[in-house]
Amino acid sequence: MIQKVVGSLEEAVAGVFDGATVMIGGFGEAGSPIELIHALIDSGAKDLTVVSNNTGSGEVGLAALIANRRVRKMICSFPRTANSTVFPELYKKGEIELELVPQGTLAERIRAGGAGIPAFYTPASVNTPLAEGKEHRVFKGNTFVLEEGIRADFSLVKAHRADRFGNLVYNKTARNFGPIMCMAANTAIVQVKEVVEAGTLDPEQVVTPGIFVQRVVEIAHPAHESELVAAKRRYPW
Amino acid sequence: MIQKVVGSLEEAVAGVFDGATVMIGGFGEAGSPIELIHALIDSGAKDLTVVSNNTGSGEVGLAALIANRRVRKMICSFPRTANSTVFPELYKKGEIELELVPQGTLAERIRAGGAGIPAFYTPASVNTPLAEGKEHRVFKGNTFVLEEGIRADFSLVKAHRADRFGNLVYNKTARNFGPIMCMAANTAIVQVKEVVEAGTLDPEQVVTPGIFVQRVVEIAHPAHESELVAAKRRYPW
Amino acid sequence: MVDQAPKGWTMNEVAQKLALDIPDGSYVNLGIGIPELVADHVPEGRELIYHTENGLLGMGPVPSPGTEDPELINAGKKPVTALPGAAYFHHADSFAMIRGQHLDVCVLGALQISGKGDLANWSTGEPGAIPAVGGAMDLVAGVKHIYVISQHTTKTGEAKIVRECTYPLTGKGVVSRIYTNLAIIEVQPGGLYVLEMAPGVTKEYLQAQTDAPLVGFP
Amino acid sequence: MVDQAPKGWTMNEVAQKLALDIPDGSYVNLGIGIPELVADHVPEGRELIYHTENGLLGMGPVPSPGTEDPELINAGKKPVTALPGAAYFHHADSFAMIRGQHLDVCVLGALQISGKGDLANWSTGEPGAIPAVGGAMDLVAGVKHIYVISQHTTKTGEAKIVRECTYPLTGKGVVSRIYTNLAIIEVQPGGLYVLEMAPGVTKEYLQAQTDAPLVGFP
Repeated sequence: MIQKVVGSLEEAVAGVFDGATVMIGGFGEAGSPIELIHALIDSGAKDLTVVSNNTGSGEVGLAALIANRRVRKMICSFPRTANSTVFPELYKKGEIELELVPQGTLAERIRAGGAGIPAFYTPASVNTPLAEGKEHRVFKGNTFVLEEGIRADFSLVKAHRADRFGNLVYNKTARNFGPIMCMAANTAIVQVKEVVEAGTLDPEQVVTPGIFVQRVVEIAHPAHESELVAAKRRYPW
Repeated sequence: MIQKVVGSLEEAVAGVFDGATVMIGGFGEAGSPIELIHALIDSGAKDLTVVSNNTGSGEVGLAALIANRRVRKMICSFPRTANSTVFPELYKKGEIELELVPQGTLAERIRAGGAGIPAFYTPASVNTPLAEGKEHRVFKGNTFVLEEGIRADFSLVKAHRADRFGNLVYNKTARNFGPIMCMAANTAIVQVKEVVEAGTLDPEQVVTPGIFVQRVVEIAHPAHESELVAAKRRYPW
Repeated sequence: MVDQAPKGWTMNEVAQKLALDIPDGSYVNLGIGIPELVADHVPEGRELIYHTENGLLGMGPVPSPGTEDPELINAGKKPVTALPGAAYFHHADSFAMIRGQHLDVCVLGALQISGKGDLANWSTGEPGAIPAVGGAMDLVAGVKHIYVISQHTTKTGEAKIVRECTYPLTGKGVVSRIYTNLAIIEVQPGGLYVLEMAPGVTKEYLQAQTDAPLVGFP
Repeated sequence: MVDQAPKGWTMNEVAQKLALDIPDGSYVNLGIGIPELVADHVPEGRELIYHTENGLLGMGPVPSPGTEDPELINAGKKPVTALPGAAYFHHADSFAMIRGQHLDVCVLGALQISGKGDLANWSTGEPGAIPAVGGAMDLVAGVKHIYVISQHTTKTGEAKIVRECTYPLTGKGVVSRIYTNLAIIEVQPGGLYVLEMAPGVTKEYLQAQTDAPLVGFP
């Protein structure tokens, strides 16, 4: 019987190796899989390349992963947000790499990785510093830049509900990068508020079909990043 | 007030011009917008380039559009199905053009057209006659072929329910090409079984957001293509 | 002439004028900050649909205190609401809307705008600064009409409308119109055409506040 | 040796052997026709998830008469059912699963298979024939393991397992295993290795029915 639900956060993040590429879902705190990130910190994995839209807030979640020196390189669109001090400080000291990618290009590169598309052309960033050194090409009179798909060894994603097959539904704008990051990872690891019986999720309403998901862990009451940041919490506690 | 629902099939297909590129949804009869196709025949538009997975059955729907000599060129993956005689006969006589595209490449080209991606690389068709004359390129040791996005002037699509904003949900495997064809058309025209009040469709469950849809027409009791074919019906009746 | 500087319109008034120029039924993306003011001024009888690139069409106003949901936010990561007829979607679909030219209008702020419609609004290019681009480059490359809303000059009085942008570009030749406290300016192939000037603003004063040449006036 | 030709396995028996080689929990796409037999032989205790490229994961058996839904069909356009835990999706997402190497096994029929695993299964290349490819080229390019199930020779006794395909290719070097009425053959870098032969089939007989050289036997 197919059973993708695992019993613990430790099992969920097992096997993340040093040097792995890890995608981490979320747009700000919405959709950020904070418990999975903390479990990844506990696992000790280091030298990671992390793909995520932002770089976290305060000293919890993604910011804590960075603060604990587990991240060699960030691939993201917006590393500078409110209450984001950990990444900027390390970056200014030259202690972490940054690959800055326009948000839509980042999303499409992730989707391409998941869809078996090695590269595609996009108009975004043409004539800007972010397109420098990249191949340019004209289609029907307009100039586009070549961008490559990204795949990850692991993705950490937060969704709303899952069944044992790994079918997922999300909550509101916490959906953001979750579905495409599940597609693009060899091992997509998902925390959900609730695991439901097979057949509970309407097949018309499944957002991420289970084929894109390898492990599910139930975290019924996930922490709110903003509350932890406001309380100046720091992980490990 | 935004009101994409129109009152008649005639209004729905108004403006389809001679020489237009028209995408037509459906995989076999599932999702085939038969009433919209018949209205397109009635409109008189000709010299069309039609993008659709198949070429229709019997002498109704897409097959009738072809039989009525409105189609100059078909772009499709499988023009030869059970009860499909109209296209093969014209093709053998050299009276209709065919661009044969692998099904996944067809879907991705349509999605790319809708997503503003002018071209992408895919592994499908490499080393086959369908890749001849196309640009090849190696990424990470594997060979891929360059394929261009397709856009349409109009798409004809069948969905299940819509609201006045054009938000859509579909029915089972009749979803197939509908969502991507709505994305890829300047004017996406959709027939639905039921128009519902704004707010009735759960925002989590909308499959095609209304931004991709320009016109909606309610056809509460659409014909079943297979029944029409079995009864040897021919359009125009 | 600078010593009797006209104040021009308030940014609220500018937002109101910009809102008047967005046709009924448009799909609109509003940048973070001043652009958000536009939503407060949609004329009676018009219905606009707001897109936020983090995955929502049909974004509604700020929720009443106590009803905020940390999983229902806008691109500025602030709580919002969803109106009847809204839809959620993932990031690749959201930017397919943008890149695929399905959005009608995007209103953005600016650091610099050139006379040819080049826009710089993401980085001052200072060494050591943390670069952050977000969705700005995708928006200017994909949305049909890019409107800039901004003070006419910087806080220290330097021109924002320049001959050539000195900051790194967000996009080249992308801006359609510029709405400032002093004037509404259209970017045309021949140059910058002034459509309207704020009360008390003269051609000479406006040009003095503008580095790029203004080639037409109302 | 041909005059005492062994019949070999029935295609049902071949399908049963193939089904045994698909691990528990696999995502599987079955081609139209003989490949569909595989679904009838999944060993007790294993759970496979069937994908049909027209937009369904979790495809179930043929519906009972009278319960067919013309909008719930498989890639062969025949009525099917959806099991608990199924999901519907659009064509681009469906082929993202295929191209993105998310499917474990695809079972296909063949016109010809070469000794290097080249597959021809969509066209005999006859002039005047209506070409039709469907999803076959995407499947062979994207699915992790391509298994062919087929009669060992054509109806007229010609070899299907050939040195070089003469029909237009579906894909080059894509086939992992060949399951026929006479043998189970693995395509390895060094050539075709026979894993198992049907009762009564000798090495000599099998090679005589096979144009490509068989380089290893059980």
